[in-house]
Amino acid sequence: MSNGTALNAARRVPGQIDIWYFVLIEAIIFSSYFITYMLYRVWESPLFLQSQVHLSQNFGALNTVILLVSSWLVAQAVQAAREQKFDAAQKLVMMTMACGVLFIISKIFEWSSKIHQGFEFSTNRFFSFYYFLTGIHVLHVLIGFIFLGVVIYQLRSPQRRSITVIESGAIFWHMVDFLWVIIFALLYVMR
Amino acid sequence: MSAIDKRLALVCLLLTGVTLLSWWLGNSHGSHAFALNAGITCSVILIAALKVRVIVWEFMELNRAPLRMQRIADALLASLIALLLTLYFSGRAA
Amino acid sequence: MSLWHRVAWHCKNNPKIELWIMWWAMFCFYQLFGIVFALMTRVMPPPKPWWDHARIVQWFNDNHYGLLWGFGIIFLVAGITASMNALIAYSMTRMSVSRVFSYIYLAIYSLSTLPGMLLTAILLTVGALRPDRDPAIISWIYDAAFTGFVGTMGVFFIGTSVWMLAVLLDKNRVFPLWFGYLNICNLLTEIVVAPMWIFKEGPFAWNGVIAFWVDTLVFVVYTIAFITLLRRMIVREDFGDGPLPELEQRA
Amino acid sequence: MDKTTRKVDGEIILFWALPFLALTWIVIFFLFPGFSPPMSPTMSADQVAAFYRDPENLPRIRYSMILFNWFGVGIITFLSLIVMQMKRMAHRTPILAYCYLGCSTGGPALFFLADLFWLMAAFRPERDPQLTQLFNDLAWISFTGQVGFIVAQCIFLALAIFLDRQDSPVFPRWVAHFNLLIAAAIAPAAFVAIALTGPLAWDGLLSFWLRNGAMALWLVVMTVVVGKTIYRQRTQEETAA
Repeated sequence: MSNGTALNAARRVPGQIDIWYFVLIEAIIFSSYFITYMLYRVWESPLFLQSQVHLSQNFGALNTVILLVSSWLVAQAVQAAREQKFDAAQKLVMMTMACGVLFIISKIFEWSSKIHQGFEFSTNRFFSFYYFLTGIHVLHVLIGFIFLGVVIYQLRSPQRRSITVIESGAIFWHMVDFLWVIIFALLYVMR
Repeated sequence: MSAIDKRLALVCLLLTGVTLLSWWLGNSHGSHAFALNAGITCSVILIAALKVRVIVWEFMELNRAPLRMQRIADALLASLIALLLTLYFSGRAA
Repeated sequence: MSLWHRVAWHCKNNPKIELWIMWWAMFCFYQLFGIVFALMTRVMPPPKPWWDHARIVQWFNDNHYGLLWGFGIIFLVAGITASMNALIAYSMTRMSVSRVFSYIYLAIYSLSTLPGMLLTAILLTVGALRPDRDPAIISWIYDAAFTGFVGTMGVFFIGTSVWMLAVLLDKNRVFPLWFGYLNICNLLTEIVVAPMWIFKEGPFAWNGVIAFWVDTLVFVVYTIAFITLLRRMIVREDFGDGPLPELEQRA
Repeated sequence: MDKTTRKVDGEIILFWALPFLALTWIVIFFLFPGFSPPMSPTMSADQVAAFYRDPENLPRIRYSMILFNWFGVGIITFLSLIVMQMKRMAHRTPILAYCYLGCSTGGPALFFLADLFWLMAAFRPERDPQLTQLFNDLAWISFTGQVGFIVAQCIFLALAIFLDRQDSPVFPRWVAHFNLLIAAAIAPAAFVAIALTGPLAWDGLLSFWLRNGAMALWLVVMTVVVGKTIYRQRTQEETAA
C-alpha cells in the first residue's frame, strides 16, 4: 500500500467495471434506506427499543455467519477457477447456493415466528422497517441466485469460462453479504 | 492449501469472530438491556463498518483494484457511518 | 446557417431523421412531463395522504387552473409516449436477441400509459372540474388518483425486466452492460413502492421518503441514462446515404 | 403461391368490414341521447341524475353504449391496415409503424374507458346524484379530452408519408397535409376541462362539433385513400406474380 501509485499500473479491476457501477448505485440506495431508518429511530426511539426486544439476536447472528461462510466459499470458487480447477469451483458455488437457501429458510422461519407472535408489516414503524429491510435483502439473495447460476453456467463448458463474468457474479454475492452485515447491526444489535 | 486460500480462511474466521462479538454485545446485558446505549451502538456500527471494509477489500478484491475505486469505496463507507452516528448522537442530545 | 435551415437540411438529407425525430420527441416529452407534473399541477412531489376532506378540497382549489391546463397539455401530448416506446423497441431490434423482446416492450408500454399517467390525469381533472362537488367524493377522487399514479407497478416492473434481459443478453453491446444492471435498480423501485397501498403516513406512504423520493431519484437517474444512451446509439448507427436495400430489390 | 388466396385479400376483407363498423358508429351516435344535443357540462347533479333516470333516455343510453362496447374498438382493424401500408413505405427503420401501432391501442382503450363510465352511470341511476354526475364527468372527460393518441397518430402518418421517398409513394403527399389539418382540428379538445361553457366545453363548438366532425371526415377520406391503395397493391402483386 505504501508505494501505491507505483503499483497502480499492475492494479486491475476485479470483474466487469459495470458490476462495480451497479454495486455503487445499490450501495447508495441502501445507504438512503439506512439513513431513513436511523432518522425514524431517532424520532421514535422508545418504540424502536421496545420492539427490538422481540427480535431474535440468535437468528440474526446465525444469518450473518451463514452469509459470511457463503461469501468465503464463493471467494474460494473464484480462486479455484483462476487455478483452472473448474470442478472444484463448481462445487464451491453449489455450496454457496446451499448457504443462500439455508439463509432464506431461516428467514422464513424467523418471519413466520414473528407473525405468529402478532408482529406484522403494519404493526408499528419498527416492524415496517424490519420486514422492509429484510424483505428487500432476501430479494437480493434471490437475484444473487441468478448471478451464481450464470457463474455455474460459465464453469460448466470449456468454451465459456470467462473469469471476468465469474468474478462479477461473486462480487454481487459479496455485496448481498455486506448489506446484510449493516442490516444486522442496525436492526438487531444497536440500541 | 495455497497462500491465498489461507488468507481467505483467516479473513472468514476474523469476520465470524467479530460477528460473535457483536452478538455477545447485543445479548450480554440481559433482558432489561433494551435501553439507549451509546457504547453498544457505537461499537456495533463500527464493527459493521470494519466487516464491510474487510469483505470489500478481501473478498471483492478491491485491495488489488485501482486507487480511485478504493478511495470512492472508502469515502462512501466513511460518510455512511459518519452520517448514521451523527444522526444517532444528535437524537440523543435532543 | 440558421437553426431553421439546419433543421430543414437534416429533414431532407439526414438518413437517421426518423430516429432523431423520435429522440427529440422523447427528450421534449420528459421536459414537459417534469414541468406539468412538478410545477403546474403540483402532483410531484405528491401532497399528503393523511389530509381530511376540507384540506383536500382546498388543495384542488389552490391548484384549480394548474390542474386543468397542465393535464390539458398532457392529454394533448400523451401520444408522444408511443414514439419513445417505439425508439426503445427499435433499440432492441438492433440487439442480438429475438424480436420478441421488442414486441413485448411495445405491447407492455403501450398499455402502461393508461394506468401510469392518463387515469390519474383524468381523475384529477374531474376533481378540479367542479369545486362544489361533495367533499367526500372529491376525497375519493384524490385517493384514486394518487394511489393509481404511484402504485402502478407491474407494467413497469415487467417492462423493465424485459429490457434488462435484452441488454444483458445482447452481444452487439447496443447498450453498455452497466445499463442492464441499472435496470435491476429501476425494477426494484417498483417493488419498494408497494407498501404505499398499506400506509397512509411515514416513509412508505405515497409521499414517503422511501416509496416516493428514493424511487423517484432512481427513476430520474435511469431516465437520464437511457435518454443519453439512446442518443449515443443513434449517433453510432451507420445507414450510409445510398438507396434503401428493399428498394434495390424491388427495382 | 396459391392464386386464389393472396395475403392482401385478407386485408381487403378487413377493409370491407369498415362500412359495417361505421354504420354501427353512426347508429350509436344518434341513439345515445347524450350526443344529440350534447349534454351540457353546466347541468347540476340532480339534472344529470334526472337525465339518467328518465325512462325515455335510460334504455337508449344502455343499448347505445353496449353497441359502442362491442364495435368501438373495431377501429383498430382499420388503424392496423394503415400500419401495413406504413410498413410498405421506403423507410430505413420500422419505427414509425411501431409508433402508429402503439397509438392504435392507446386511443381506443380510452374510448372504451369512457364507454364503461357511461354504462356504470346508467347501471343504477337511482343512486346518489353526486355519484351519477361523477361517472358522467369521468365519461365525458375521457371521451372528449383524450385526443393525444389520435393527434399523434395523424402526425406520425404525416411524417411517414413525408419520409416515404420513392418514385411511386404509397400514399400521395396531400394525405399527409390532410392528416396534419385533422390533427390541428382535433387538438383543442384536449383542453375540454378548462371551461364549462363556451367553445371548449364538452358540448362546445371546438370540443364537440369540430373534433367529432374532423374525426368523421378523417374516417371517410382515409377509407377512400386506404381502399384505393389496397386495390392498387393487389393489382401490383398480380402483375408481379
